[in-house]
Amino acid sequence: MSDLFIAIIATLGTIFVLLAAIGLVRMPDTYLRISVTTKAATLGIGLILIAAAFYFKELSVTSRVLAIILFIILTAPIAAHLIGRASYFIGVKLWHKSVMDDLEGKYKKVTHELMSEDIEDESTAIINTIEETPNDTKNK
Amino acid sequence: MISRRFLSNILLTFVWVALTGSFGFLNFLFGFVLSFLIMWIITLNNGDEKYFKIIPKIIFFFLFFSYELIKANIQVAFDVVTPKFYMKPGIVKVPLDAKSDIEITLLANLISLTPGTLSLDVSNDRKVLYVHAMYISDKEKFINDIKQGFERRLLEILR
Amino acid sequence: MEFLLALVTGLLYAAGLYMMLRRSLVKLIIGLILIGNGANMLIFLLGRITKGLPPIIPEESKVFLEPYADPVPQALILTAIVISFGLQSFAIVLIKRAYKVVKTDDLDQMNSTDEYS
Amino acid sequence: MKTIILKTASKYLLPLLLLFSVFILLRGHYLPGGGFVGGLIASIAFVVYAFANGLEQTKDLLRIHPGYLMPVGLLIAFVAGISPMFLSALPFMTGEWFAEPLAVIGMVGSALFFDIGVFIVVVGVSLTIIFTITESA
Amino acid sequence: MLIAILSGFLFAFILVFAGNDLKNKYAIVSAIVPFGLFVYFLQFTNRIAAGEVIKKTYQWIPSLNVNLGFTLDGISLIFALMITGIGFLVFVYTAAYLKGHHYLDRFYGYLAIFMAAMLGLVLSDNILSLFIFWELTSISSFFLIGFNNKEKSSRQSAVLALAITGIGGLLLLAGMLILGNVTGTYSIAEMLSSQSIISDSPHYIIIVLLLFGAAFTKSAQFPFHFWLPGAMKAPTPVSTYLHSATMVKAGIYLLMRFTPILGSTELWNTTLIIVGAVTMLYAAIHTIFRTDLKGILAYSTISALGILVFLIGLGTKDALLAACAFILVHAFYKACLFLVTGIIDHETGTRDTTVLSGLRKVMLPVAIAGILAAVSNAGIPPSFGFLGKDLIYESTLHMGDMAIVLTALAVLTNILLLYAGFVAGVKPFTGKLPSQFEKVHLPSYLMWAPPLILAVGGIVIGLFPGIVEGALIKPAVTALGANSGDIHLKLWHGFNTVLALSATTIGVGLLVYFVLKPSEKLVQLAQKFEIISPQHIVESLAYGFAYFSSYWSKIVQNGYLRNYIATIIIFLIIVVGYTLFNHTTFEIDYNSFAKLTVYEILTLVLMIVGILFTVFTKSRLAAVASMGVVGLAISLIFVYYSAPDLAMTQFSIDTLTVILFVLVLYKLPKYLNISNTANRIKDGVISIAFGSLIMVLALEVLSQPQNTETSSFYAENAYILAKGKNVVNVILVDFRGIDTFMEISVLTIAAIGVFSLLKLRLAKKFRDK
Amino acid sequence: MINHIVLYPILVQLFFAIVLLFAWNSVRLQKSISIFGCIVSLALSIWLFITIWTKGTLTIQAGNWEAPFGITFVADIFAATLVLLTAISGLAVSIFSAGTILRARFKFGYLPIFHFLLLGLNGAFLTGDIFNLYVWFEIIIISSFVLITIGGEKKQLEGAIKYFTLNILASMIFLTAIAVLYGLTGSLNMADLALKVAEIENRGLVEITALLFLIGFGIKAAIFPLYFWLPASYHTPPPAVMAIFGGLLTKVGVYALIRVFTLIFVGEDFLETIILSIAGLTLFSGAVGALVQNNIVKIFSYLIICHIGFMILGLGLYTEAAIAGAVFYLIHDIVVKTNLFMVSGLIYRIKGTFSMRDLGGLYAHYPMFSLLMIIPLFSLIGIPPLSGFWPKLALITESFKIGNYWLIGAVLFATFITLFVIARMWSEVFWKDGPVLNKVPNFRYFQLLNKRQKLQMIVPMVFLAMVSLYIGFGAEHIQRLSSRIAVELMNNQLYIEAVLNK
Amino acid sequence: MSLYDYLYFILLPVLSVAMILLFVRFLLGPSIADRVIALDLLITTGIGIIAIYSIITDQPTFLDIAMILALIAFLGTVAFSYYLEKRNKNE
Ligand code: NA
Ligand code: NA
Repeated sequence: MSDLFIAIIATLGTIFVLLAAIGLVRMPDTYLRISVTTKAATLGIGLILIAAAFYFKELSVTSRVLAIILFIILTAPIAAHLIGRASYFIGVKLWHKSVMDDLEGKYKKVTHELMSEDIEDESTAIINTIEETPNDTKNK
Repeated sequence: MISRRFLSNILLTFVWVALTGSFGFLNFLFGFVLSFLIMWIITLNNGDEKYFKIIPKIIFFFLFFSYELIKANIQVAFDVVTPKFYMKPGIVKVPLDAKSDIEITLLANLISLTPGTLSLDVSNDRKVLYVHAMYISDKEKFINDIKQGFERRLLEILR
Repeated sequence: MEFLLALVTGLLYAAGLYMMLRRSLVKLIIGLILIGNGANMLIFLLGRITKGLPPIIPEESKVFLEPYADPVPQALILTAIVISFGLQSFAIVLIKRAYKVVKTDDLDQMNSTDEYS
Repeated sequence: MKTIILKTASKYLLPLLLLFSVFILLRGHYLPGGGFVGGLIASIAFVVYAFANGLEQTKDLLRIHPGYLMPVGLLIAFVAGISPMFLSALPFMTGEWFAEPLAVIGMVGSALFFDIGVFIVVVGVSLTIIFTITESA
Repeated sequence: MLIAILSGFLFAFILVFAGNDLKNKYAIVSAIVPFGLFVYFLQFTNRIAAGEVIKKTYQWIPSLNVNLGFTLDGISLIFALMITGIGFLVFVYTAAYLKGHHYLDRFYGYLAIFMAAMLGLVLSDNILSLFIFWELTSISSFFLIGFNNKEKSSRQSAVLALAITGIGGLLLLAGMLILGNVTGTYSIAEMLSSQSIISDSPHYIIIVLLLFGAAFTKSAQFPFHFWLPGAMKAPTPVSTYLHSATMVKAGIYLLMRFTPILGSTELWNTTLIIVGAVTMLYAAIHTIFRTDLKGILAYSTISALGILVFLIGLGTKDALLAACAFILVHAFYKACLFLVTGIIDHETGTRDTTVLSGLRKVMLPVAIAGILAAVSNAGIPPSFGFLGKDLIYESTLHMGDMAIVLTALAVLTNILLLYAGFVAGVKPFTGKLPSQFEKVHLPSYLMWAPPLILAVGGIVIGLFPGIVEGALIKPAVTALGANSGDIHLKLWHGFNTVLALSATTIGVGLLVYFVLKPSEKLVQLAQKFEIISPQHIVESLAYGFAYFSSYWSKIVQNGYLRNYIATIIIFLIIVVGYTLFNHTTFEIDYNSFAKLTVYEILTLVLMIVGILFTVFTKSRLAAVASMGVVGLAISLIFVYYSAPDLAMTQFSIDTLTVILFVLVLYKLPKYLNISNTANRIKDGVISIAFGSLIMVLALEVLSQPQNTETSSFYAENAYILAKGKNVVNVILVDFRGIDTFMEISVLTIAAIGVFSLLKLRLAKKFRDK
Repeated sequence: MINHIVLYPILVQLFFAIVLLFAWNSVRLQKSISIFGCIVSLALSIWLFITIWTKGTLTIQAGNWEAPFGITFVADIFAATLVLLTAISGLAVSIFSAGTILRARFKFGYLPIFHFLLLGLNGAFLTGDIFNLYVWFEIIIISSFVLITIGGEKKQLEGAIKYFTLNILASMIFLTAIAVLYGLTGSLNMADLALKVAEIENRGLVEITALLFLIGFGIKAAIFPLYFWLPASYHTPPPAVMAIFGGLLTKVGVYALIRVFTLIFVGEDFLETIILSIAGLTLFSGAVGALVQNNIVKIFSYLIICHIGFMILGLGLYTEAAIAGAVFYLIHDIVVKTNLFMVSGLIYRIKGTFSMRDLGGLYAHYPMFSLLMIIPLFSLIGIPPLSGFWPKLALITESFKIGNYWLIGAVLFATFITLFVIARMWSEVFWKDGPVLNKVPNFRYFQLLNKRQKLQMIVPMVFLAMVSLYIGFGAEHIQRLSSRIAVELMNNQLYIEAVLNK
Repeated sequence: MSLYDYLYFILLPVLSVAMILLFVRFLLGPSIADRVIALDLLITTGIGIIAIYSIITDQPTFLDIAMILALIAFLGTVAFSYYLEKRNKNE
């Protein structure tokens, strides 16, 4: 019974990880890849770790597992946020089927200050339009 | 100030006890001293004061969040495994009611953790959060969902 | 499995050397790192590999009850890795500084000290 | 980096990671870990903090230049190493042990102090290297 | 005796500190040293004449068989007296010649060292100590030749002389060591009894050739003679002392000394006769083509040295006798001529024979000395020279089939030498005194007395040969291993072939002197043949070698790091590969290996592709990130194979390295892809060979039995003795704690290095150029 | 517990290195501590040496773990001698540094690193564990990297990159060799290895391991064709650093070669041939390199290589006398090369250049210094009876005994070129008048130094000159020492017994 | 099929395949950001593999490695972002 439970959780976790992997390969632009994968993987790994905690049934293991999960949940979105905004700075374009880009022209070029409204002088702002060519892999 | 530090200290001590998995008095004491030292070293000067109130709310919120997480995950998973993409992605500007650092941070993180959405950045004046989302059929509805869902619940806990 | 590990070890050495033979400073350091990893793998492999039995004495006993992996190569590699880290970090800074001063990444242009004078 | 999110998070990560690093340090003798990895984690804590809040603030937090941790750690390790020579005329690096195990840590002896020395040196080294590079970058 | 020999060194040492006083006031005092030594050696004459051989041994380095073993026998005594006697005169002469010279103290120091070394050389019984003193004479000669070191030619001559005599010295060293090994002793006296061992040894030829190399270079034999004319750049006292009377005769001494041990073989005799003959004639002819007095004297000295070698080569008792006598004869007249030349140079400022004449009017004592020396040199009776020349002809005439040829050579040489002697000793003093020399005056008696003493001595000994016969010549001949019982030196032998030859020599010689005048034309004529001269050839060879050296060095040390790496690895591949394929058998037992599993293979695929991507990607950042992937894969392998600590550390370190890289990278330029395809293929081949070698080696080692004695000790005692359960950690902090201690020291040093490398900027003004 | 003293030379350097780190901010204090530390170290080394000389080999098991399980430190007479020489050179360079190194360099850890380097040297000489030797080598390498780059000037950096790369490559090969050795024997203790390697049946693999060690150590020892890093880098750091590099660094490689090939890999004919060929080519190539240089420190650099050939030759000949010769040469070379680079440092301070073309007039203006300098210069050539001469006797004799005239030729050739090069140097640097050089503004000419600084330059040179004179004139003592070392080395059983008590 | 077999023969290979997929994205890029994400996910997947492996070998010890991986992966991403931002600023 316990084994079955562990197997199920572990399987679920593995599926999410696999989904994240597939998502990372398939998604058409960087932001989507970040978006899709961060959580799927987090969830998947969390489940697998929980499976391990159930398997060992030891307080020290469980607490460690919780610590890891906590840490991942805490850091994964931050990591996604960091790399997402960094992508924007370096000019990674959005997928051509994207419907809007509210961020356009709101970063100051040099200081990377982010405004809540448009910057008047366009020459000082990072302009990062949606990709024109429908080529999925050539973002840059 | 002192009580705040003390609370942080106790909290850390519990983390220690959980980590080591031994609930003996000595371990607790050791954990306390250790946490105290760490607190002393880094002098956290903006720790929050309501740890004990927060903890149960966190747990409640955690359950809600888990539900959201799984639901959204399935939606995205479907899009990932099926050949055609159904999504309408884009970056949306979401005005913020959250004010303090911790509020904004938690909100942004929770949005990111939910599949399909990703907090890209907070404006320097902390008025807006820029979110990248996969399914923007209606921009206003999207913003509203966030504000009424995550933000409201979160602020309820934090304030 | 040992065969494949030997193959990978050889590959690390080969790749490392190849990188070192390029003319670029950055590649040179990458090459050194790769060879370093190769040497560590070699120690690991030649110390004989054991699967799934880390050399940690179980909580309840005082000696090993079942076979265990040889701890010595592990300790050696640990020391070697850390030492390499020290050297690598220094090397990385060295190339940074060298580039700043010599203004090129091309090693072929750094031979003033070999010139005859 | 000017991001509120990372800044806020780093303030909470710092004590957690430091705690974890000490945990890894102390249990090294029984389970994987030890001074080296522990020291690395501690320095990662500070480095993340530094990325988020800038070097100056991190240095203020540390109060002393991380470089000074190196001789301190080396000295602790050195004293741990020579203590058997003075205490019981045994060779350098011989383990000296307290008779009874301590709670949490287990048996306490010169090896532990040595490992603490390693821990401190590693923190000092990693921080010195990373801070120096970041500063001059 | 040790103190006697070393007194020169002591004196030199004192000069280092007390030199100033000496050079300012008491220069002449220094002559006490050689004079005292002269007297000291003089007192042994009776005992030596009585057939005694005086020995004295001082232990020095017994474990290397080096001792200061001194033997005073006939040959040594001749040389010792010459060294100290002429030394005394030269010291006196110098006091005036270099009066007030800024570096007079140094000069005396060098001279004293030289004298001591030379004494040590001729007195050593131990062949290694002989070599040591031999080298010291070369070194002191170097300093003396280069005494006027502001002149480029002086410096060049000094280096050249040192180079040539240095080569000789090294040959001597090798020869002596081989000789010592063959005979089992380093004592010359002991070798005398093992003559047959040596001549039967397969190493005889090499020993003799090495010895010849030493002797010929030192004694300026053709074709190694050319350093000696150059050495005339030295102040005249040096030319007199070293390059005529003593040092150059060290080679002669060596040949003489080893005549009883190595001599009397065809190789020995023939070689010496040929070399001696060529040298004496070649150098004698050269004197015609010189106008510089010292040049003429230099070549006539070379010629005289040739005669000595020639005589030793003849090897008969007569010849050895002639050699012993001629050494003395030559010492007297040549030293005198040099000193006279020195005076002329000193007073008139020139040594050009074409302008010098009539100086008798202003410096009569000097003229007397010069003319008397020329007379002795010419072999005109009743000079000592006459006696010497007689003995030479006597010995050549008794050479059987070859007598005529050898005698003819000797006569021809002597004719030319007579010419040279007259040009040097007579011409400057005869004829009309040119106006520019009218104000020239006689120098201090300290300068003219020494040559005069020598000149007069040459005549006196000619008249009374008994003075030297019993005391010096006979014991010397005895020491050379010949029977000296019936030797009797006398001036008049009656009318015989020898007398006729002497008369011919003198007659033709004088004729040549009056007919042939030294001139610039002749000098220029000689220069046309410069291209085939040994000096030119040696210099060309030296230049050639220098060119080769620079070519070789540029090939080896070409400045390209990649070539250095490639060379080292190719060397490794060759030697290790050769051994691997020739000395080991391949027996790889695949069954003993762990089973393959899917996830492990996939991890390895990750790793392999990661490595390849790192290598071939065009983006630096991608390469760096790819290293992170490789690091992850390695960590996973460590996890699979029971190394949790390793996995942790490997991964942390790899990521940290990647981070450091990343932090540094953006200051660096883009990747270069400059190497061409050919290079890439070449490097690829080397790399694959290297990798394959490591792989095969690894598999080969894996097939060997494993020894687990050590590791099981750790595992069994980690907890019981070292109180830890994580054995790896226990090894790190306890069993092998020092490794870890040094590991953190490495980290500390690296951190300081990083810190100083990035923070330390030397202010521009402090930069070294 | 007399055997504690085996570790004293290591511990004292470690201690002073740490103390110096604490004194980071005070240059003056650092200088005093360093010199004091070197004196203490010298005293302890003398004590160790005398003890070993009278009592024989001492060992100590670090951590009190019985050999071969812990790390053993072994002070046989060979190791004790080298430790003593390290202390001598170390003291000299420490004082010399105090007078010559720029204040800016002191402020960035020059002295602590210097003591770490000495620590590494002592450790390498004393350790009886092959992996521990690797660790000491790394200490040496990293400290030398830092010393070579400290100040970070262009030529320093260019040289450092080559130095760095090739030395790390050497370490990697060394590590590879250790991996193979461990795979074959499961042991790291050198005495234990000696026993276990002898039992291995597959001699081919033993030879390969030996070759890997040969190459790994050979790069560090700067033998042909592995020496490239040396001429590329040795002339780039400040003279005090050159002095310690030139005196001791390559010698560690030689030490390791001698140690490993007399203790662990004994009697492989194939290796002998290779080592002898390498020795001959090293002598040749180093000499030829020195011949074409015009910069005095570059000349010295090539002469280092050339003279390494003598030591390798002694090892290759592999007889007691030849090893004694190699050891004698090693002893001589450490003192003389250290001194030579200090000499070049002094010349540099006086004239502001290393180029022979621009130098000149030293003998006229600094006669006493010239006499002081001539001692190491002539010792280097091996003008008898100075120190470099004596070991060549054994080398030539032993080459003769195996009938290899090529080797004799190589020895003579190398000696001759050294003679020639030094004679030319003397002529150019000391005799020649030399061009009038423009004064470099702000350059700290010797004449401008204060008396203390001048003394700090001169005293160590006098000290080392005295030592090398002693080696030359007291050759009997050194020869007896070398012979004893050779006897111990050739009889590896002694070492094994001392370590393993069996 | 026991839990051991299931984990060993099914889940571990599947996770490994996931890693390979992630690595494909790593190789494809095209932007640095993509590689950084791929690397981050590779490490995360590595954590999963280690967790499964710790169950298979019954060695909870391995979970500690997972912890370290998580920590350091985060640091890596932070550093890469820092780099990208800095590089962009400097252009
Ligand atoms: Na370690
Ligand atoms: Na312990």
